[in-house]
Amino acid sequence: MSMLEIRNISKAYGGIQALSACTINVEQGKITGLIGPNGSGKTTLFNVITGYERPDAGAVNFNGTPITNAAPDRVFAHGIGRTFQLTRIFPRLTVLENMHVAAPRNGSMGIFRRWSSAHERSRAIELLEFVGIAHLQGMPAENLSYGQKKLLEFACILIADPQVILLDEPAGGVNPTMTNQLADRIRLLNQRGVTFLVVEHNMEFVMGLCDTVNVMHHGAKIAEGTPIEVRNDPAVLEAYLGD
Amino acid sequence: MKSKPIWLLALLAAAVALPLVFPNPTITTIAVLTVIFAAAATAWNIFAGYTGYIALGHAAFFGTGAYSLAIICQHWHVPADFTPFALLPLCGVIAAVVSLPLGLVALRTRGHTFIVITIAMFFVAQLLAYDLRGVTHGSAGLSLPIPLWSGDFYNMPFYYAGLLILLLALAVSWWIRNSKYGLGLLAIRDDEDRALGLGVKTGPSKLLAFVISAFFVGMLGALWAYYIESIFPPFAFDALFDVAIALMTFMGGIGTLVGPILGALLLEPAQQLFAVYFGQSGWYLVLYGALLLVVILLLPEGIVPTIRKRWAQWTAARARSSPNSPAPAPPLPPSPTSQHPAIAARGEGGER
Amino acid sequence: MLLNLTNVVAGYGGSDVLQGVNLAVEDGSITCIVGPNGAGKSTVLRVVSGLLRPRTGEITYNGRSIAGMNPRQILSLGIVQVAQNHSVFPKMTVRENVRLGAFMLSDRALVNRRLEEVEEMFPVVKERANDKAGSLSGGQQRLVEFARCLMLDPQLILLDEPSMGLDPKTLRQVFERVKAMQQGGRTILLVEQNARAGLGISNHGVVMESGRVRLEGSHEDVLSNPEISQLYLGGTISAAPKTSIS
Amino acid sequence: MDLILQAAIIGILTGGVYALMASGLTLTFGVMEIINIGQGALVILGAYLIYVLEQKLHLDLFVGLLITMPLMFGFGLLIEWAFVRPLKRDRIMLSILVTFGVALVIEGLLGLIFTTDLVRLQAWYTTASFQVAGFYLSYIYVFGFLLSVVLLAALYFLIYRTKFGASLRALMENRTAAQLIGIPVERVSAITFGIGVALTAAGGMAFGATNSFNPGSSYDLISRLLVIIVLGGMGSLGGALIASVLMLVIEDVTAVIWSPIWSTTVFFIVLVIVLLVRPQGLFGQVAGRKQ
Amino acid sequence: MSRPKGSQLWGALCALGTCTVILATLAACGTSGGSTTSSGPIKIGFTVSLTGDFSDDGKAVEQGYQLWADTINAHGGLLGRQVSLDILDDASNPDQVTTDYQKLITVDKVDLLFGPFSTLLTKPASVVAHRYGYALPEGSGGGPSVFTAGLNNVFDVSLPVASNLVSFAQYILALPAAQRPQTAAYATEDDPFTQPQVDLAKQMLEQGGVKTAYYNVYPAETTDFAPIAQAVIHSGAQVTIFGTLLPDITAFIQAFKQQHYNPQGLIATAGPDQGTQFLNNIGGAQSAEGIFVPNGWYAELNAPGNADMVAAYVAKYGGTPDDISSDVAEAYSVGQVVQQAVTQNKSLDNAKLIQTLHSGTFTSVQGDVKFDSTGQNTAATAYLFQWQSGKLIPVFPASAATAQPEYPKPNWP
Repeated sequence: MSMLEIRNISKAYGGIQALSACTINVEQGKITGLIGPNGSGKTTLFNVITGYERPDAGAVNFNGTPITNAAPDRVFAHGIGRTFQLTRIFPRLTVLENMHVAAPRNGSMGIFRRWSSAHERSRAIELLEFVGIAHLQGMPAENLSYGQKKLLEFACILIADPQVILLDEPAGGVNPTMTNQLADRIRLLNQRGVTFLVVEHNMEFVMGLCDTVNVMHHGAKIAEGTPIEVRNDPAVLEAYLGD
Repeated sequence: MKSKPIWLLALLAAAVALPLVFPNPTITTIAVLTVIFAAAATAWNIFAGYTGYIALGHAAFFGTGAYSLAIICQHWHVPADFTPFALLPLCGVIAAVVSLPLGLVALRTRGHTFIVITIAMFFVAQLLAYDLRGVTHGSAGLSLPIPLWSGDFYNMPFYYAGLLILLLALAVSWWIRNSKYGLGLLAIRDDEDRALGLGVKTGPSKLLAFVISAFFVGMLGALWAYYIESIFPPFAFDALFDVAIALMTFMGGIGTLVGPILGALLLEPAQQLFAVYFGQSGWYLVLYGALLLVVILLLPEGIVPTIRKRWAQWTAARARSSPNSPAPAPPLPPSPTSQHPAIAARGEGGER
Repeated sequence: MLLNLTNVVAGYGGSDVLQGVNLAVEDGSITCIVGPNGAGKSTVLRVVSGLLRPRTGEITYNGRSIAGMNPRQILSLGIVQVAQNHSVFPKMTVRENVRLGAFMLSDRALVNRRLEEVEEMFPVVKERANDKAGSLSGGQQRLVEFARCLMLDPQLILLDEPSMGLDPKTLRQVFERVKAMQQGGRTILLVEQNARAGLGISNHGVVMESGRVRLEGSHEDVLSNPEISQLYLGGTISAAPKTSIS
Repeated sequence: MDLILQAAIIGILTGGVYALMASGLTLTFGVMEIINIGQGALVILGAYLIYVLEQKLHLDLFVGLLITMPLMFGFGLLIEWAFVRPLKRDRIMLSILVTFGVALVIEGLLGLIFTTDLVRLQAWYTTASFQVAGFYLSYIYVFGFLLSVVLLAALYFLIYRTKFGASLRALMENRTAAQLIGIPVERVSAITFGIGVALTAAGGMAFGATNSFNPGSSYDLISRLLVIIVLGGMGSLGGALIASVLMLVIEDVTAVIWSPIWSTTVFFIVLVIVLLVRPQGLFGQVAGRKQ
Repeated sequence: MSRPKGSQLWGALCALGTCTVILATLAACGTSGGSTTSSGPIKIGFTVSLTGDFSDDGKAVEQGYQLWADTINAHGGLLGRQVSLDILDDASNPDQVTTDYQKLITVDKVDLLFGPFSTLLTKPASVVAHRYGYALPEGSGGGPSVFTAGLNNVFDVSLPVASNLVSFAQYILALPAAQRPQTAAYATEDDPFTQPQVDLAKQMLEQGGVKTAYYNVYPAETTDFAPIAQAVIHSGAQVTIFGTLLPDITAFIQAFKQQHYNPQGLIATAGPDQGTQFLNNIGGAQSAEGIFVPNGWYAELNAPGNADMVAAYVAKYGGTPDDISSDVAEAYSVGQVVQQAVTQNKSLDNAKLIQTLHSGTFTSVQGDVKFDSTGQNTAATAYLFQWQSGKLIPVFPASAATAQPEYPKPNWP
């Protein structure tokens, strides 16, 4: 059974059909790629999965539980983490504080808890080291460079130990070396059992990383398969890769 | 830094001792009004400063607290002694209860809409104070019991009650700032949707902060009502109260712990004294307005952040000039002591 | 040399992002700046276009110093910058957007003539003339931005990450237009994260790191430099099949 | 029924005057993202300027506008240069505070010069009226409304049909991009602010001819103007017009069919309902931050 | 925002302490000023609203007090000492009133206090004065709520507010049946000064058989009076009774003129008594013809000192006797009453003053003054005035009338 099932999701804005009966499965323990031309509905799909948008029709199931229309905080609590195309961090909080925002909140609303217990703190620093920006922990996050912000955003999600991570253009606007670092980290996490769904235009990145690739066009899935299969699919070449 | 607790106690003692050292009732009158505003600004900052939602309707809770005490005193025939002080928390609770539905409605919106909805709610509250004559006596206002304390002693209980509320608000503010809950509020201020996506329960969090600030402001309204002894709708529900606490908070440094208090300590006495000394000549408003303009233009970030920044620059400069200072931080990433957060990140606006 | 930067130091607030940049752009070339994030690539463009005033150093354009001029003065000399992502005016029509490119010109006839030329080069401008620019796809918007910048008939065009967020097919179309603009006699200085693609269409490559130029040369030189390739171009992208981009 | 119709007509006419005062506010917000709390005080200043011209030079009120509008335009440029341009961060809140300071100074100075006596602008048309369809319409309301229509039409033409307007709209949509194509951002901002203040001069004339005023009269005005631009959608001129008319009609009709006490309350309730359904106001742009 | 630290709390207290010191020093500078002596001028303190909501009436009150002080100083002073006035701005704000009266009493150490303008400010002032045993005589803060707090130190020398329109009601009911109006319309601002008057008049007229065609209270901050005027016109009432201040009655009159609505009688609680300012606002004397206003005072009133005051006013501020607002007389009366009580006591002692004020009978430019236990003047008469040929003339009761009332009111010009 798929870990994350997206069934027949449709979503329209005004007259524009952003998603039409889109169905995608994300298998546990795999890295699934999602590619498609600009405006094919990839980001909208992410928004639907993570509760930022309500679909007009269709369902999203996670580990067999329906999470359609669940609010973003509920989705996150279920174990689905996500990054954004244009990186979103909390600019006026320090790097370390950013990490603590996402730390799990057990039960109470945390009003009676300090935000940095020793254990949480060491966990946060460990993750910052994992992505390589631990030396910046005390700095306001707005001072980070674009790439560093991407890494922070990534680390931020990891603190909650999500089962699935949705990455929206992780390599966009990042230099190739950093892209490779990121790919390494993703692979490492994947080996530890984290499932990924990745939207990306950088084909090298997608081809090198993903186990399966879904291709979207005009809000619907037009192809699915291994990277090699997809690359040679004439429909994909026509819609996406050109030639 | 061993001496810190001593300093802390000394300053607290200074605040406590103020009316004993300067017993003149004019000074203590200004002091009473100042602590009330300092506490109100601190409470407002718990909501507006931490969540970034600018609410300009807290006068509604101030008025609710004031009217609550007046009505309670009338119905229960409360004697004119220390009993009304014991009723302050109850008035705060009433204001908090009133704030709950208002917050639920208003907090569905953001930004300017939120600002204006809170203003509109304030006006509705004021209009109700006029219109619900059965309870509020409309424009005739309500009287509170008048304690028969001597003039010299009179301000003391009010000052200490206000100071106590201020310390309480400050403690709550400090506690929230250091709690996981408070971190969630700050995350809401920076990027609410992202915070939601990271598991922060944004709705309840905002509402709780709103209610907490309303609770304190309600208590202060009740204290103020007992102090002034008579309340009328335009004064208990005063639009300038909202502007005043926002101004104090911004001037001191919004979102900081001490900024609101600092702003209140400067503005409220300044306003009172300007009216006393320049009122007769007609220059009071001009001078007060000019003072505002100068402070905002010179210290746009507020006093506390500016001082903090200057201090950091000064220590950094000292560190640099000392001979065996560590090598400057590597060029990339930008060094942690660098002071350009606002301009660099906001980009375009700042540079040319 | 059309554009020369000599020891340019610039930054925001208290820190210097550019720490002495030396750079030359040859007339009629496409020059591509690559390098890690935070190296100061975009800042170079901002300094040239006048959005940011250099602290020290010299910038000459056609032999004339332009350091410290404001964006309007620089624009009037024929240097146009196309900003990073989404800089169309979304609620205005495509034609209004393009016409605004000639804001500095007051000669109506000239503006109309230019508009025709630009429409010829970018058919989308004519086809979608009366649509709101915000309704166009990402790639089309990028083309409208190009069209808009051509209204001033610039000599030097500064492009900040033209590939950002574009799918491979659109990316290729956009880069084709960049090439075409160069063939039309213009000089192009672009900043690219997608280093291979960017260098692929360039004559000249510049590698920046930590606010300084680390290396420059023909695009083959840069691409083939093993150290550079390892450090900034991702080296051999581990076991990934090479794609046909560029 | 007659009564309601009359109240509605008066509402529409006075709404036009409010639209004039609010349009400057909404325009300034749209272009510069600042809220000019001083607009109320500027309205009163505009009214006093006309008052001076009428008293000293016996100028007709509308002719006086030819002098006060350029004057107020210049004053707007000055305020923008001195107090608004230096604000770099937290512009929305700081602009509220700065313009509040400006309003206090204006009120204080007006008090020093004119004392706090109530005055009212006088001309033959401020008391005369004409009969139409069975009831009387006063000239000043009609003239005020026409003035408002003419000025708003001129503003519309300026914004949508001229090159300056195009640059202004470009600035509203994307500041950096506007700068990059050579639009003199600061100059356009300053001129916009100046236009906003100049419109205020016209609004002040219409206000002063229909109400008695003194330097302290600005307080009730500004809250109403703010509410109007939020209801209409911040930055939308058409919205400001519709919202002004809507507000005055609702209030006036409520006042005659129920009670003046509840008229404002009813309007605020309508406002809150509208904003809950459309947080961006009637004609505002969606300002969501979701991706 | 920096990381949260314990030191922030320290910083908070540090700031608190520093500013407390600054505040204390600032205020302490002020304390050096005053002292009570038994020689030198007698200091009398009060506040006026020079800014804010009540600023339009503040000036007249100040003029009245000033004229009284000038007069008494010219006549050798009070108890043989000159009188000096200590005037503060209360910014129309109760917090400021509280601070100001504290300062007057404890810093400036004034000998006597006078009241501010408006019921809303008189109340907090009376509480402060009471705390220190000061009497608070006043002439412009007579709303009923001032006298319900149980204080013994506040005295209103003017006509009790609610009785203002009584004379008008009596006049209307005394009209011959053929002339007496059948219907009346009432509109009043929601204000403790105006509304009680209108309500009492309405009660009296209804008892006398005049039907109420329209009654409404409107909020104090109303700026758009046209619809209310429309509703009044629509009611077709024969007399109209307004609980207004100057701006509102001006707006109503404008609307009536424009709509050619001519009620037989029109009275407003305040506004038409403002002399030239009123005429300027409604567009000249012709428009004022026939408008009634109740008052406790008029320029020609045969009362002790009135002629002197009127002469002094014209000499000092110019204009004609008709320009004098009744606020001036109300303030002047306060001075007169206090003068009589103090002279009788031969002492500035406030406790004695309070006692004397409660027991004695006094005279003023407004007529006789005698206080009941709450401090309201029971001896005052309400006069009914009417604008006739550009002058405000007493027309009722007959004993004071200098002309016959014009009824019905002539049509608008």
